[in-house]
Formats: sequence, C-alpha cells, structure tokens
Amino acid sequence: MDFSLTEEQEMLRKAARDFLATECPKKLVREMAKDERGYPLELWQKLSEVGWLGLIIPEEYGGSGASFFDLVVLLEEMGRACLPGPFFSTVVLGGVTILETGSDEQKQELLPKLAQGKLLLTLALTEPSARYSADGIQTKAVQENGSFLIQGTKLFVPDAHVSDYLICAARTKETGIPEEGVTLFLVDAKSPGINCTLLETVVGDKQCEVTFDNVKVPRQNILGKLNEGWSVLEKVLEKATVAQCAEMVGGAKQVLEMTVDYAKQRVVFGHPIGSFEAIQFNCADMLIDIDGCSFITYEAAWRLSEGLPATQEVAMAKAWASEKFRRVATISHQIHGAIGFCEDHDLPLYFKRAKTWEVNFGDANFHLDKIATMAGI
Amino acid sequence: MDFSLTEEQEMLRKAARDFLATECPKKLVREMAKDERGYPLELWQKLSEVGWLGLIIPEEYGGSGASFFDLVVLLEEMGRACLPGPFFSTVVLGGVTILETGSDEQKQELLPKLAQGKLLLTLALTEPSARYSADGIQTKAVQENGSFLIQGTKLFVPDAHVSDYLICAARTKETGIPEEGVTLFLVDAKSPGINCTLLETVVGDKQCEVTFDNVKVPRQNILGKLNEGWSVLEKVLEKATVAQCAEMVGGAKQVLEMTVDYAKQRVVFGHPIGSFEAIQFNCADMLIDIDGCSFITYEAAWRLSEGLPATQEVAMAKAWASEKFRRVATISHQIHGAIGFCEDHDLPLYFKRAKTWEVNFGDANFHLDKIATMAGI
Amino acid sequence: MDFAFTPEEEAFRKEVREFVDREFPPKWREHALDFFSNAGGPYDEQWSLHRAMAKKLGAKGWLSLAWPKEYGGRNSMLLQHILAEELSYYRFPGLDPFGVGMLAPMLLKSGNEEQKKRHLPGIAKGETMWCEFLSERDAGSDLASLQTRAVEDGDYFVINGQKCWTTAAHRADWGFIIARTDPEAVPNYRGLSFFLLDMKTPGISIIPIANMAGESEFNEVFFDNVRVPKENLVGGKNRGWFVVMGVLDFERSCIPAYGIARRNLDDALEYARKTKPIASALRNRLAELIVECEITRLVHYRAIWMLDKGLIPNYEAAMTKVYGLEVNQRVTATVCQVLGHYGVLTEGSKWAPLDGQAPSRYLRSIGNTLEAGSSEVDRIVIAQRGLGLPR
Amino acid sequence: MDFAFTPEEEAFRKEVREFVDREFPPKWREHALDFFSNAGGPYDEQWSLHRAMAKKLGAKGWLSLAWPKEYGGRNSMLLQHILAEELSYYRFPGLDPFGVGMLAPMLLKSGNEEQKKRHLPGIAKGETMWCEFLSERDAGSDLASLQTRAVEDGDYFVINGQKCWTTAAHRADWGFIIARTDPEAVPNYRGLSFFLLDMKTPGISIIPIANMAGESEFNEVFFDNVRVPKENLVGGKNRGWFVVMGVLDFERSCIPAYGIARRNLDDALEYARKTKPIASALRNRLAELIVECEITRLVHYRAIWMLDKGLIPNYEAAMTKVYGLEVNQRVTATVCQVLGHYGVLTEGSKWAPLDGQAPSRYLRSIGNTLEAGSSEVDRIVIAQRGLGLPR
Repeated sequence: MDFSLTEEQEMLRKAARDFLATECPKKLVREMAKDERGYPLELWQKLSEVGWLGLIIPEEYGGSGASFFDLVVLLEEMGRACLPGPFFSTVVLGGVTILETGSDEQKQELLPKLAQGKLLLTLALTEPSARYSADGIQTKAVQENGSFLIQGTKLFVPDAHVSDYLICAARTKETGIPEEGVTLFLVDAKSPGINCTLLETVVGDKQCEVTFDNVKVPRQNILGKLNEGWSVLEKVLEKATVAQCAEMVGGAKQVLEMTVDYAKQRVVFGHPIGSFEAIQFNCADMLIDIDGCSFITYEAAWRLSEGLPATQEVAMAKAWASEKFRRVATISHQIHGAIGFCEDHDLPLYFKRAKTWEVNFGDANFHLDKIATMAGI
Repeated sequence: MDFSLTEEQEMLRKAARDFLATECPKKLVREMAKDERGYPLELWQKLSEVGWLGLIIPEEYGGSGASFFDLVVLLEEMGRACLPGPFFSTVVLGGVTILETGSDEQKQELLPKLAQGKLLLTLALTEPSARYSADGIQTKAVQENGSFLIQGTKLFVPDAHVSDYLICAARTKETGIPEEGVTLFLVDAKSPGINCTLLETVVGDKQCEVTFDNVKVPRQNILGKLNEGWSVLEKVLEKATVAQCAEMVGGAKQVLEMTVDYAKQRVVFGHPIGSFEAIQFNCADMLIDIDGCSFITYEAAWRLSEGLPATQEVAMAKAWASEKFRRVATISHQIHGAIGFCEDHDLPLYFKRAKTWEVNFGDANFHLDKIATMAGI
Repeated sequence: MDFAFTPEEEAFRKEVREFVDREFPPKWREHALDFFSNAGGPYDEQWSLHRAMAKKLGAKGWLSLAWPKEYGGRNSMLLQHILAEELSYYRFPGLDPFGVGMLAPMLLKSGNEEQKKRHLPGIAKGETMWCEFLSERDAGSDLASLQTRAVEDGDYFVINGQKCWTTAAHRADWGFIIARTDPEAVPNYRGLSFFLLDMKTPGISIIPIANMAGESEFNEVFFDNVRVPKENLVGGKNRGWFVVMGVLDFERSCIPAYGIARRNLDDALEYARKTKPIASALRNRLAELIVECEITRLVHYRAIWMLDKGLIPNYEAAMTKVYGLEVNQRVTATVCQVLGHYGVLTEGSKWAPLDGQAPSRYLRSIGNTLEAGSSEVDRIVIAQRGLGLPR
Repeated sequence: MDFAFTPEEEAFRKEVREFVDREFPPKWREHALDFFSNAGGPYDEQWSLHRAMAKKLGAKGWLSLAWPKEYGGRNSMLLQHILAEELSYYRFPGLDPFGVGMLAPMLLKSGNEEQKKRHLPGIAKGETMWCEFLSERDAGSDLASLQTRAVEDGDYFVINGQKCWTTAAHRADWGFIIARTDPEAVPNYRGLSFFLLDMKTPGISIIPIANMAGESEFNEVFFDNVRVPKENLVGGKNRGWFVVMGVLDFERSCIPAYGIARRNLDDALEYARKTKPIASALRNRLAELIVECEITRLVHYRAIWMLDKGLIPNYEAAMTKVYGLEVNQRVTATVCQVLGHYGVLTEGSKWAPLDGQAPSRYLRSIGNTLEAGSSEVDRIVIAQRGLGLPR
C-alpha cells in the first residue's frame, strides 16, 4: 500500500494549483456563471498549452499518455478552483468515451484536435426521466438508407451549447431488456434538427436541453458497436462518476481550509472561534468526512486506472461524496455566519456546487441502492 | 390549547413519583431482572391499594374511572422508575382490550378483580414473524363442538408466565384479507396444551414464548365478535403504543436529569463539564428531543382520550420516541463516561429499556412507513 | 392538556384563509414570495405588494392582535400566531417582522406613552415599515461588543458607526438602533442605548448586500453624524441592552417556522405523489419531516400558550426558533433531493418544477440559523436557562 | 498511490486465516469471544484460551511483528495490523492489547536495555499478560491530574493510591503504572513517573467492576504501600508523562476497528439476506455502513503506512480510533435493529439469532468511545494537531 502521490503527480498538483490561482480567480468564476458561453476562450487555449486537455490521451494521438489517476489529481484541483467551462464534458465525458470505444480512425481524427483545444465534446445521455440506468434511454435512432435518424429529448446535457460533437446514446433496438439495443452516435452539433437550449441552474453551469428531431447521422459515426453501447457507457460512467467525486473532494478540501482560516482569525467574546470546543468538533468531523471521501475516491480511481473491477468502490465514492460535500459545506456556513451567506463570498460557490454535483451521475440513494444490491440484500 | 396538566393529574404525577421512589428503588429493579417472577407480590398489592390497577376502569366495575390521559401521566412516572412487573400487560394490554370489547358480563367478572390486584392478564399477539400487522397472526382456532381449539406459537408475549388469562389473537377464518377473520379469545393460562417459556432478554423483562397445542377454549370466552377482532386490536394497539411512548418519555426525562446533575458536578480540567460548550449543545439537543417526544405523545394520548382519530399521531409518537430515547441514552453515556458504563450504574437500565421499547409495537421504520403511506407517497 | 382550538380560534383561522384566498394576486401565487424575503426579492413590485397587503392586514386589525386592549389589540399571542402561521404557509406578504414582531413589544414594554402614541398606530395600520440595527460586522453573537457610538449633543444624540446585515434598510421608513453611549461601562452591555430613527435623517448611507440566494434583503449601513432627537431614546440612557433583552423571549417566539417548513414540505409531498415511486430512503426522510413539522408546531404552541398565560418562555422560545428553523433547513434540502436533477433548476427554466423556487429556498434557509441569534446561542440558552447548566 | 497488498502480505494474511481456522476450538466459534473482552467474559475458560492462543501466536513470531529486527521483530506495522485485523474479524483471542499494543512500544522507545531484555521476551512469546494503570476515578481525559503517589524509599518506590477501569488487572501477570512522584511540579504532568509492577507484589487489592454488557473486564485497584524496585522505573523520575505520550499515536493506531466492525456488519448482512425483505430504511443504512467500514479500513491503512514510513501519524491515528469505533457503535446498533424484536434476545435463548450476542456487542460498543482516550479527546487532537486550531 502506498498513500502518497508520485513525484510527477505532486508536480501536477502544484502546477494545477498555481495555474488555477492565477488563471481562475473567483471573480472569473462568478462572471462565467452569468456568461452565456461560460468560459473564456483564452483559458481554454491555455489549458491546451499546459497539456491538460490531452492529459490522458495516448502520445500516439497527440496527448501526454498519463493515467486516469493523474487526471483525478488534476480534477481535484479544478474542483478546488471551481473551474468553469467544458473541461469535464470534453475530456471526461467525450475523451474517455472515445478512448474506450472509438475506432483507430475515429481516435486519429478526434483526439489530437481535442488535445489541441480545437474540439469540444459532450455526452448526451440523460433524458427527462433523469436516470442513469439503461431504461432511462428512450431516445430512438432508426436506420434509413445507411444513416440513422435520431428522435428524442436529452436533458441536463453539460456544455452542449458549445460542443462540436454530441455523443448521443440512443435506442436502436427494443428487446425488452433495457441494457440491450443502446448505440452511441457521434453527432455533429450543427446537424439540422438539433435544438439546444441552456437551462437556468443554481450554479450557472451550462446544462442544456437538447432536442433531436429526426437528426440524420451517418453510419460511420457510430462509436463502438451497434446495439452494444450500454456496456461502454457503464465504463464511461464509472470514470465520470469518480471524476466527479474528485472535483467534490477538491471542493470540500478548499471549504475546510477556508473554514479553518476563518475560525483562527474570527474573534468572538475575546477568543478566536476556532478555540471553542464545538467548533473544533465540527472541524474534526469535516476532516473525517473529507479524508473518508478522498480515500474511497482514490481507491476507486486507482482501481479504474489499474483496470481492476471497481463497480462497488465507484458507488461507495459517489454515495459518500454526495452526502459529505454537502454536509461539509453546510457546517462551514454555520461557522462562517452571516459573512459566508453573502453572494460575493466564495463559500456559496461551493455550497451550490455541492448541490449540483450531488445529483450528477446519481445521488447517494442511487448508489447506496447499488451497494445494497451488490451485498445481496 | 392548554399545555398544563390538571390539578388532579399533577397530584397523580407527584403521588406516583413519591410512591415509586420509595417502593421501586433501582436495587429492586436490578433484583427483579434476575427474579423469575419479575416483581414482588407486595408491590403489586400496593399498586392495587393506591388505585392504579383500576385507574381507567369505570367506577361501576370497581375502578377510579380516570381517563386514558391520566393513565399516560402515571405510565410516564413508571417509565422514569423502570417499574418491573406486569402493570403494562395487565392494565394496558389486558384492561384496555376488555374495556374496548368485553361484554358487560365479562367486564363484571374480570375488571373488579383486575382493580383489586387479583387478576393478571396479557395479550398474546405477536408470533415468530414478530409483526404488528394483521398478516402476522397465523395462529389458528378451529371450532369443534361449541368450543375452539387453538394451535400456534406466540412469541414476545409479556408476563405470560404469571398471567391468569391470555388474550390470544387467532385466525378463525381465511378470506385472503389478513384483517378479516381474526378473533380474540380469553384463554385460561392453566388450560391444557399451553406451554410457557421465559425468554432471555437484555432488560430481564419477562417476555415469553407461549405455544398453544390444541388448547380448548369455550365459545363464551370470545372477546367481542367472532372474526372481527382485528379492528379491536387496532384500537388496543394504538393505546398500547402511546402507553409505551409514555414510558419512554419518562425514561428519557430521567436520563436527562441524571445527565445534567452529573455534568454540573463532574469536574475536569478545573471546570464542571456542564460548562463546556459541546456538552451544553448535547444537553440542549437532548431536551429538544425529549420535548418533541413528550408533546407528540401527549397529543396522541389526548386524541385517544377524547375519542378522536389518532392513527397518524400515534405513529408519529412511536417513530419519534423509538429513535430519540435511544439517542438520548446514547448521548448520556458519552457524557457520563466510564462511570455510566458500569453495570451497577442506573444509566444502563435506561439504555437497555430504550432498546427494548424501541421495537415494542413497531420500530421507527414501521411507523414512518405508515406515516408515508398516510401522506400518499 | 388540550390540543384543540376553540371555535372562535378556528373561525379566525378560517377568516385568515379566506382573506388570503381573496387578496392574493393570482400572478404571485406560485412565485417568489416568502415570509422572509419580501424586502429582498428581485422585484420592486414585491415590496409594493408587501406594503399594500400590510395596510389590508392593518385595516382588519390583525397587526396588533397581541397588544393590550388599551392600544387597540386583542391581547392574544395565540391569534397573532395563527395569523403568522397561515400567512407564512401561504407565503402571503404584509407582516413586518421588525415593526410587528420586534419593535411593538419593545415599545409596549419599555417605551414611554408619547413614543407608544406616536409609533404604534403606524405599525398597527401597516403604514410604517421598520428595520433593525443591532448586528455589526464584528458584533453578532457577541452583540454587547458593538462599536457604533451615540454621543449626546444638546437635544440630540449623534450617531456614528456602521451596522451590518440590516434587512430591508433600503426600504424601511423607520429603524431602531442600539449604540454605545458609555464606552467605559463595565460590563460593556451597560453602556448601550436604544433609539428610534427616521430613515430620512441625513447621514445614513446604505449599501446593499446580496445573499447567496441572490436576494438583496441585507444592507450594510453607515452612520455619519446622524442626529437623533432625545425623544427617540427608548428606555433611558445606557439601558438599551435591557430594552432588547426584555423582549428577546417574545421575539424568538415570533418566527412561524411551522408554516414556512410545512408549506415547503407539502410542495415536496405533492411532487412526490405525482412522480412516485421515489427512492425509499427519501420516502422515509419525508415521513420523518412530517413528524418534525408536527413537533415544530407543538413546541411553538407551547411557547405561545405560555405567553398568553403571562409566563415567560425562555428556553421554550429559543427552542421554537432553533428547532423550527433547523427543521426548515432539513425540509428545503430534502425538497431539492426529491426533485433530483430537477432540484438544481431555477426560476425561468421551463423544466423547473415548483416554479424553480426549490434551490433558492434551500439556499435561503441556510441563513435562518445565522440571523436573529444563531442556533449556537439558542442552544446555550436552552442548556443554561432551560437546564441550569453553568455558564 | 497503491491500494494493493504485496504477494508476501497476501500470503501472510492467508497464513493467519489458515491458522485461525485450524486453531479455533469449534465450541468457541460462534460464542462470546471478542477482541475486546477476553479478560472479562463470563467464563474462566475464555481467559485460559486467550493465554493458550497467545503462546501459539508467540510461537509463530506474530506478537513482535512491529518490533525492530534486533529484538526479534520484522519491523512491520503493516504485518502486525494485518494480524490484528484478521484476529479481530474472526474474534480470535490471544493478542494482548496492553503488552503487545502498549507496553512493548513504550519499552522499545523509553526502556533501558535491561528492561527490554527482561520484559520483551515474555510479551513476544505470549507468556506474560499485562494490564495498565493509568485512569483514576477523577482523572480520565484529564490524566495529568492523577493522584496516586510514589515515594522514594531506598532502592524502592512506594506506591499508594487507587486506579480505576483497569482492564484485566485480576488476570494479568504484570502491570504498568503512572504515579505522582513530585506533587509540587508545575505543570502537573511534569511530576509523574512510570513503573513496571509485578502483580504479585504485596499491597495490591483488586475489586472487579462489571460493565453494562455484564462482563467483568474492569477493576478498581488499591495500592497500599506497594514497593516497586527502582530498576522498574522507566524513562527516569518525573518523566512518566513522556513515556506515555511518546507512543500515544502508535497506540491509537492499534485498535483494529475495521475487523471488529466489519464482522459485526457481516453478521447483520447475512441475517438480512436470509430474512429479506428488510425495511428499506435499514437496507439503506446497511449500505451506508458498508461504505463506513471501507473508509475505516482505508483511514487505518493510511496511519499504518505512515508508521512504516517512519512518519508520525498524530491526527491520522486519532481518526482511526474515533471514526472506526463510532462506526462500530453504529454497526452494533444497526445489527440489533435488523434483528428487530429478536435483537433483544440474549445468550441462552433458543430463539436468539447470532448466538444471542447482538445485544451485548451493542452494549459493549458504548464503551469503545470512552476508553483509551474518549472520542472528545480524539476530536480535539484532530482539530488542534490536524488542522492547527488554537488550544
């Protein structure tokens, strides 16, 4: 067992923290919540230049060939910084899917552009049922003259408004078994029949409603095999879920640091509030929550990185991070008092993300249910 | 609205507290946990003399004609004192059932004796399935020559080992609807075919396994109407559940008082621990829990006393008392430290009762499920 | 004990409901209204509506229900509470928590006759809106350490300093302020005085502070040689602490947590009924919250009943606030969880259920246990005054 | 990071499991054995078994795995932890927490060569059982305020006073004791000394104290002119506090909470599988506890890994204890809830599932967060040493 990062990972962490401190101040985060695009183009270019868009892309496709665990280290810092923009959708949802299932030709075409910051991607998965199980996919794709016509509504699709391609999960066959008959299509976002609307959200992240009205997709834009998309999605969702947990861990760590700093400096009744027993107990509980979330997230990430089965660990990580980041942010508000309740304080940025990230890729109840089923109860 | 007890109820409460302080010291409670009968005969006689066995029995049947709410006031004190013995089974489970459904002849025969301390009763309801819903009743009674033959096993029957009669709920008809076809029989505990075994329990209360092997019961020993026993049981269970809550409220109040006394007097690092913020927060939470349990219990008891529908309030009271008495006792242990962990301290008596009473008449999950169903979700 | 209302009380509740049903403008029914945020909502119209409804409530005589009969009241905390419970449940505006809830009882207890005659009618009629200047940036829970100064100068006191977190300062007609008149006093709370302040007085500047739910209720307020006539000193010089503390138990009983929380819960229950089956853990949680709301209701009526009996609820009042508002926090969090992914959608989104209000109610509820005395203070009141634990 | 064990470590774990499987007397398998209560169980046989198994563990060289090689160890906290985890999971006796877990590291750090030579072999071989005399009735969390005196007298120290909550004092061969040698010392912890004490020394009287689970592990122990030779003073006069504190972080890492809690949880899961469907809220709860056990495991290996790297886990060690034992409390409570009515039935009842042990494990777990430094102390360590909050 080894609980330390490698030297390279420590360097990546430090580089990310420094970069984001400069390039992603909270002022930017707040501005971007109201900005229609949601991120500055220059920042995207810089993310490409430092090599992070292509971090996990093999060198043969123009990336750095780093591990999934390395990406988790980076994402933790992005969560700390509340980085706005389509990094998650492009690199995790798009990049991982193409890495998992794209043909060599597709990889050759797409991945170098992705690493260079010239291609934005996202995954159009959830629908109005807002479910992450296979039966949530009701969007249909029917074959016609060698192409497919996609019909349906996708909801809560991140960053679709700026994506060049949407990876759309659609049902190509009805067998009565939800896991069968799902196919992944690489859909040009400018195809006729696609309509994309930004949703108003509490974080100001860019989630979209995307309607597909007989959108024509050529057969060669299938990712992986016809009707066999669900097993790919399962793998992608496992990585995406852990990636989300990494952001949550980063956010929670930042919240605790802010809280401890504040508790040391805020004086009430002649003493810093951090010397009060109840505040100390609160902070200790926050650290317990955070260490727990970190390790279970790292364990899941390590297993995925090593190619080991990780279904249970992934469910554990998300069940825990969903509850605990919210709890940490809530306790922090109670310690910060009125000052943290102001819109221009940093804390609300995290509190709101805790809420949003809690539901992405399934909330605690969804994952606890999985864990219980795996335990045979 | 009126949140005060009547003058008579205040007197009853005080009389009960004084009586129990003298007659039911904790030494006795501990002895009786190991005693096979489980209570001293003299104490039973005294309970009759002060009029509490007949408290809710109408004057025409030799009782005091007090209200169910008055009984709840008394039971709260008994819970405080951890009174051992068959008061609950005789007065609540037995007495209430006969009051609800007995014929005038049955009342004339049984109730005066009950009030005089000459008749012990209990309710043989639960079976190995340990359920409080109608489908838990699988014990059968078949008619034969004007009598009934009862066959089955009852489990967790309180005080059956000393009872003169067992009120046994048995299935007399199968209609496919569990609520139909249940009949209540007044069974002489000395009938051939009855076998009673004491169970080993954590509290040392006297719960029994009672097997009925073709036990013959004359037809006139039916309480209420043939096949219509379940609706009576529902009423009895509502009162029994609230009566149980009253004991729990009393226990919890006593625990909090012990805790506060200890926290004022125990000095650590030069200060009484009760002056530490974290202990104050703990104690405040205990009081919040206890006031909540009290009021919801009183509201349910008041509704039952007034003859108003109380199904939801009863479920609320038991859901809350089950969780909160346990929580109060657990926090109290943490405040008391090692001294409260000793077997001869009073606190474990309450901690163990919190566990036992939690499951009697349905635990929190059982009642929360009821509440959710009533809310239409 | 008796958990029933009298026929008169039931009739009053019915009258309030009919009033609400009649007066509530349809376009606002499902909108952003909230018992707490009338001053801070995103729409000016909301404040206008608040003022208009206050006058209607005043015309019914409902803003002075708790007052003694000689001041036009009905001497009934219970009726005032029933009113507040119903209005908060229906998210109906018009009840000024600062005038009706805080200042009126202070004046009734500590004001002189002239002050009562001058200021009570405006509150009773719903014509004058108030704000309160207690907290400062560095004096919240430790209120007695406040730094704003008031210095005597002829017939005036001259106020200099700054207050913070003042709800509705930008909207209110009058404010009440506690300031330091004796900086040497030991203990420090013996050097504070309490003043009534016309918000049109020169020298007051107001900077709005938006809260995390995006509402601008709060303000930071700066006092630059603000001259307050001596007739506006309440309770005597250096007696301000006692003016405030004398009604604290009363004030703590004034937040109708049950109405607020139960309405939010009912929203979630209604949604859950439509979309069931919901996750079993959430079903369990909602059932728990039904119990918690009922306990909130009962704990509150206990304190109200005490007040009407002439008893002083101290820990009982603190409990209504800390428990009720923590329950509401749990409710608003659970509402969002029941909505799942939809629980992050805000006003304006066509996909947003409950008019997109669930997230902002959740965010707003975080403030409930910070303002008007934090939960920590309430718990200490319960422990020390309710249980007698040592300071 | 790397969450895998090496093949050698896996092989060692397998060896331990095979040993347990081979050595565990069948009649004890489902019985009252517990990692915590070997000294306090209701049966004398249990202690005999504990001693017998200690010798077998000693013969395998498993009681000194964490020690330096020159003292016959393998210098591996990880192996010791794997051993403890497995033994606690299988409720296998023989690992003396006082000798192996506490005294050995103290001697290795603060003892002189003679003391090491004399006392370590008995521990390593599983022949000498120890008990610890730290707490007194009025000195628990505030250990430094202890009152037991030790006065120099020629070649001896003479001990007078009383200790409390001493686990296994009635069974142990030797004890270690901290006593006051300088009553004038300021601060008070600078006047304490640490001694090794042969339990056969005249003047020791022992009164058993049963705990609420009915077990008699604890004792109150009285010292009446107990003479301890000076060679048994460890670390020097008035340096006793540092002997104890120097290994606190190590000791906090020694309680194998994961093994204990996970086994209890597995009991409940197995029962639930047989009796499903269980209440949905309990199903959810069990899933949460599966996560909590896994976190307990990970948090613990982090501290162990630090120790093997030569780092000092301070808050990390406290976290293993407070979190792991609180998890076990939640587990034991949930086990009882899963059993429902059957959860109140104790040993001897034919209807009792899990051999009637569920209630006593639940009762016993209450002590976990009180003994060996309470949860409150652990949380303060985490806050002050882990997060740097002020004292």
